Amino acid sequence: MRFALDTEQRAFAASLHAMLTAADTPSVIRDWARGDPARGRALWGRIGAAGVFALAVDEKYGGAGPRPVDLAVAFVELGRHAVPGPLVETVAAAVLLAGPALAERFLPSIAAGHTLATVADRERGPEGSPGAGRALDGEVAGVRLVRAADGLWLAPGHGPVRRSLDPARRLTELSPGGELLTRDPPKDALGWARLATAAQALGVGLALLDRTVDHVRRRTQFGVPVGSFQAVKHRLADARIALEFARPLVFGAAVTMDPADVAAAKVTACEAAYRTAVTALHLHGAIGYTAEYDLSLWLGKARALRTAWGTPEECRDAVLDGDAGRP
Amino acid sequence: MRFALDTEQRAFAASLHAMLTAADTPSVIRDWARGDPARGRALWGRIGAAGVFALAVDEKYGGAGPRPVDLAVAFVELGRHAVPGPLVETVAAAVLLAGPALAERFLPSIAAGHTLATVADRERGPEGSPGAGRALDGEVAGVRLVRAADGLWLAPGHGPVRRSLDPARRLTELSPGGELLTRDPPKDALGWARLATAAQALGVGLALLDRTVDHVRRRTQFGVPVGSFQAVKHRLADARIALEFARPLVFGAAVTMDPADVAAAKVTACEAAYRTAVTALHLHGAIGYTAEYDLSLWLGKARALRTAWGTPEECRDAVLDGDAGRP
Amino acid sequence: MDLTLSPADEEFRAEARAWLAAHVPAAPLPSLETADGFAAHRAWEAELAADRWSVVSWPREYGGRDAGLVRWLLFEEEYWAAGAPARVGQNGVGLLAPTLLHHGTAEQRARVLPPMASGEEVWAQAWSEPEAGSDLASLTSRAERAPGGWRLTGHKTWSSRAAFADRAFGLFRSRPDAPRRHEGLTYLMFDLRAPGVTVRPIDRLDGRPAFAELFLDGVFVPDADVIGAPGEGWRIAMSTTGDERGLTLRSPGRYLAAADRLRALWRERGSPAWARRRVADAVMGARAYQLFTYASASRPLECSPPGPESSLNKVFWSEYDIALHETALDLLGADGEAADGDWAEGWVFSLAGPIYAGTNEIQRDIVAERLLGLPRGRR
Amino acid sequence: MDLTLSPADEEFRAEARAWLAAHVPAAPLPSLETADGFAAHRAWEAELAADRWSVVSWPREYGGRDAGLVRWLLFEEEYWAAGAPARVGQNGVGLLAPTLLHHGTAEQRARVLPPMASGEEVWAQAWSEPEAGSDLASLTSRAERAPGGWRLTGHKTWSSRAAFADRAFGLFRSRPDAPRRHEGLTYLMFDLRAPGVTVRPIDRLDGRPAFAELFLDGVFVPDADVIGAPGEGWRIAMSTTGDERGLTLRSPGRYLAAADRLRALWRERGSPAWARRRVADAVMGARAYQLFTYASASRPLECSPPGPESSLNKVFWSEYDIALHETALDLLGADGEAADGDWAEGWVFSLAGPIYAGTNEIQRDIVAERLLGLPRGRR
Repeated sequence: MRFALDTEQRAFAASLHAMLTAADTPSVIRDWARGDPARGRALWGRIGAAGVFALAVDEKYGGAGPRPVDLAVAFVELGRHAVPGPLVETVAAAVLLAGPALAERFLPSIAAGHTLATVADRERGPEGSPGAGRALDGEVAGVRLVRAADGLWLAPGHGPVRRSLDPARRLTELSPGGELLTRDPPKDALGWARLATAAQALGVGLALLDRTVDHVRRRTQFGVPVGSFQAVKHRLADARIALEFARPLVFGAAVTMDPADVAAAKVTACEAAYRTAVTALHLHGAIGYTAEYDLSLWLGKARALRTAWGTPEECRDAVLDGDAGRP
Repeated sequence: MRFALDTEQRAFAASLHAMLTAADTPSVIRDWARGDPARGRALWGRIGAAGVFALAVDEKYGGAGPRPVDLAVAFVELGRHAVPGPLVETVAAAVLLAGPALAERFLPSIAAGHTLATVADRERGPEGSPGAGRALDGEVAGVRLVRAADGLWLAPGHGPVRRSLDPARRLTELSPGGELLTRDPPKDALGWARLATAAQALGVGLALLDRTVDHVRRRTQFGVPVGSFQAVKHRLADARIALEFARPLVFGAAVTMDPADVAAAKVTACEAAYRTAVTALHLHGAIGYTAEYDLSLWLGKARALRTAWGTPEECRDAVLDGDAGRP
Repeated sequence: MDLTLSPADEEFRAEARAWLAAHVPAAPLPSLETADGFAAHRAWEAELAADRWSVVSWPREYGGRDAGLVRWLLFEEEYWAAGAPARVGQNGVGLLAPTLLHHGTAEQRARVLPPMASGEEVWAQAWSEPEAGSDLASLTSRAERAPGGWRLTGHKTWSSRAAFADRAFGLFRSRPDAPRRHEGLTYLMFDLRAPGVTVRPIDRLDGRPAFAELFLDGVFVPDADVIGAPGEGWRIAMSTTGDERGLTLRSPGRYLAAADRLRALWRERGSPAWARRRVADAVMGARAYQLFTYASASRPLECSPPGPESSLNKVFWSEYDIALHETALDLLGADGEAADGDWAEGWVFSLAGPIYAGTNEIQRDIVAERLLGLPRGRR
Repeated sequence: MDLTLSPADEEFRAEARAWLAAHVPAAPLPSLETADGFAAHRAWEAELAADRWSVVSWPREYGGRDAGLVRWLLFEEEYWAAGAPARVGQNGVGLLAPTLLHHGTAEQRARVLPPMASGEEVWAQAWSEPEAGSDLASLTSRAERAPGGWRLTGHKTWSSRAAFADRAFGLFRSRPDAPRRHEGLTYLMFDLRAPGVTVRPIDRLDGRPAFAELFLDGVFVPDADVIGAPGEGWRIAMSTTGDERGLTLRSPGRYLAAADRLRALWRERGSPAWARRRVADAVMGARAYQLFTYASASRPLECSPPGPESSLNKVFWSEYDIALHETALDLLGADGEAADGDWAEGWVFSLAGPIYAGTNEIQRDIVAERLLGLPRGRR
């Protein structure tokens, strides 16, 4: 029992943080949102080179995984910097493609960060959760998978694209048919996707909190910093508390990969991030409400992740079906 | 359209308030809770003499009603002073007994405040809502009614008594059998009971808020009044807002007597009173947590009224079934 | 206590309903925060005005129907229940017009109000500055005396509708040496296309230019466009912000209609039990707000001070609005993140509620201090 | 990141589980806030102590098992999962004992700890005074020098367990002329049956004497019962209240067991959909608290300052506890108002959580100032 990141994991987080800070992600995101993914793809390559996607790929298929804890470490940083693109979906694809025949064909390029992948999960949706059948960023992904009840398909193309409240996300219908890759793909892609989403949301929430604390320390009204008002302080304290109690759920889920743990991490981290977003927006005042101010890049993501890969209610169902933490 | 109390109604409220203030209700309640209802019965007589119960009795049976708005005015005051006893149940009994054969036998004494009545509502519970089949204060009531699916019964006695979180309330099983009064009692007793409960809860909430505002203005910590901390002020502001928006629902329900309006008033007023109770307890600190301090007499009542005559969920069901306020 | 409408009020309601049924566009107009949508909404205002439905509570001479508060409430209920478009002229109608009716000259009213009523002139507000948001008294934009009028210089921001509007109104510091910050301010109207005005649209979260920055460089305003006496701006504006927080900003009819739409969405989605409580709360909240407003409308004006009462009101509707839209997005499931739905735009709009017109923190301070009598503290 | 227990830890857990299965009373004991219940709980402590299960984390010489933090957490999980009784000695074990282990003399530890471990001596805390609740530094009860010791005079209140306990500990002002309020305080232990002590039990909301007022009139305390140096009381007490807010007060095992009971209640009641979200949140919250605590236990002590970390902790569990009990009462429907159930007593108990051991307002101030670095403001 040692429930803490080790030195190597902390160094991994720090190196990703440094790389992403240097990459000036806000301007990368704005390019991406405008439909110019060139810099985003370049950044993706560096993330791949840092070994992030390989963490979801089994060593026997040439990856460095499965290492869900390290993946969670990485996704907290990806969320903290609001990195655009189908990050979670690429992880899910790597898990879905981990079979003897498919791995060789797809995984090396995915693990290296050369190929962006996306997944439409039609097993859960659209009946279970409206809209869940769509894929993220289908028009930029090189591999477009459809997980349907009858197996895993390689979609031949994509259909209409909808904008998301997160300007960096495009919701894409995938074309039906295509190549049937396997009738029986691995079952645990949903768990990996939820874990990655939870970690990403935690990072988004932490960044929103940091930015807001910074803002209210500098912004003055009525002659004093806005951050000296008790009502403001307490709202931010509540955000911190929610994020600090989401964090162990995220890493605990990464350790156990128990579906109930993963679902609890997903709903709790996403809820904490969303609540922090609403607080951040409110405490920034009007400027937080503008698209040109960088805060907006995190706000929309907090909203979007909340329902990605399972709504809060779906996740709560998984929690109540399980028995996580019982000896 | 004039949605405001008239001069007479305001005078009625003021006179009840003056009478109840003079009655020193906290000590009456403590006697009542100890099993000594003598002063409570005397107060009941004065409330009856003031015409409160007659408001639920039709003029054709010797009452002054039906006057639900005036009844709501009265019950706000009864709640504000935490008057003990089966007040709501006596109103419900008056409505249930409003039939040609029964009225003459029961209603004069009930309307005058000479007889306390109680009702076990077995039509809804215990299946629909656990515990709903019990009667309040069955051991002091002179008329004990059971509203069952097959009609209205006069119970021959009462069974075991349970204590409530409100020290003034005793939850009584009524004995089965007895006299079948009618197979087909009036249907609207539930609406009257819910309206009276809502108004009573509003009064309880208003009293809790007043007492707490008074306390935090006087109590100092760290050299300043506790009521000058913004966190304290905002919690009390929220209590005020909740109560101020419950009030029009209560009087609106009294005007329309629409089941959806009545249910909305019940759940909103009770929720506002309960939230105010939790705030009041917290802001009083430890002293609010003691039985000897009078605040406790209102705190327990706020909790108890929340589930009396319909849980929040039952009331929300009634709201969603209705169409109140639609032209 | 009486919720019955007089036969004349019922007749008014029926007339409004019939007119709306015949005129409300079958398809929703494009968002009014776009150039096309702004034009379409302006045309709709003209259509309303042609039959005197754009400003029912105004005097007839300016295009209204002299309708009392109750009839205005009834009109709003009908308007939103009919699914009619958002009101592009709201800033002028809700904020400037009451100010002119109380503090303007007859000449100003006659000149400004009719084109406002018809949508010919759409007004933007110009209150905030980069360093003066909640703390409005700290604003620094100047009005300097010039022959026959004033010259405005400074930087206004968060000016709603200004990306496409025609004119604007706001406060300017005309006596920088006034002993207290809220003294020496003057209330003026100016043309957004006048020389010296630069309008920079600002995109809202969803990418739509819902407001703008205004850079003013010696913009000339004739004396005729000063409201009230120079230096009296603060007092005049405060009577307007009271209105802003209260009824004119958000009528109960909007929420009754929104709650109905939410309930319909919930049923469409199969009435999921997990959302039952939140949908019921939305229905009850709309009814509470409606009845609260009827109660306000039933009180003689002198019994309901606009300040603290409107603070209760503002906290209530702004939090209600967010909760309602969050419930709707949750009912949409994974579709909730799509930016192109009505509910999504409503959600974005709702998030601004606790910020503008005085943050909810300030409103709660007002409730605590002025209604509950708690000590002022340091804020 | 490793949540696997060592074989030795697993063995410890299994031993605890087996012992509890064999010893936990089949029927719940009466409430410990009654005379009968207090005696029954005291006897239970003796039974625990006989097999060294009452204070597993203490050194063996005082009756413990030298168990580390992880084993203590495992013991607590097993303890509450087994439905074992509440701990009547908690005030002493959780607050006084850590203080003695850090600041006491060997003589004090040897004299005080073994009878505390066995339940022979039950301790009450005596922190608060009528005018010193959250603002503990403002207390006025005095310790005056007397030959061979001190004489205590003053009025303490909200002393938990004091209605039936044997001894008490608290802070007293020994240098009234100290320049700052939190200087010149001394930490003392005293006998509740000593001459000069009057104990007046105070009934809690549910009518049970959960605490008492203490009137002290020249109560003699020998020097041997001063903890640390005279005048050092504040510093010593603050290290204790850090513990109070954190783990020693509320172990995750309690909430895991409570969440299980809540889920069972929910299922018993037919798994109503309206409560689904709240039950799931209780289950997730208990798991979060468990894992948060494992994370704390995995950090070297010097990396987790007890102050701000324990403030996060305290706000979390106190609000969690209320939400959990409110959900349970709501599941009970109209039965929720009955005072005689376990859930009702738990609800009453939970309501005190945000008040004692530093109100949640103070904890949030600490989180904001010390963890987020926000300005101190006026509070």
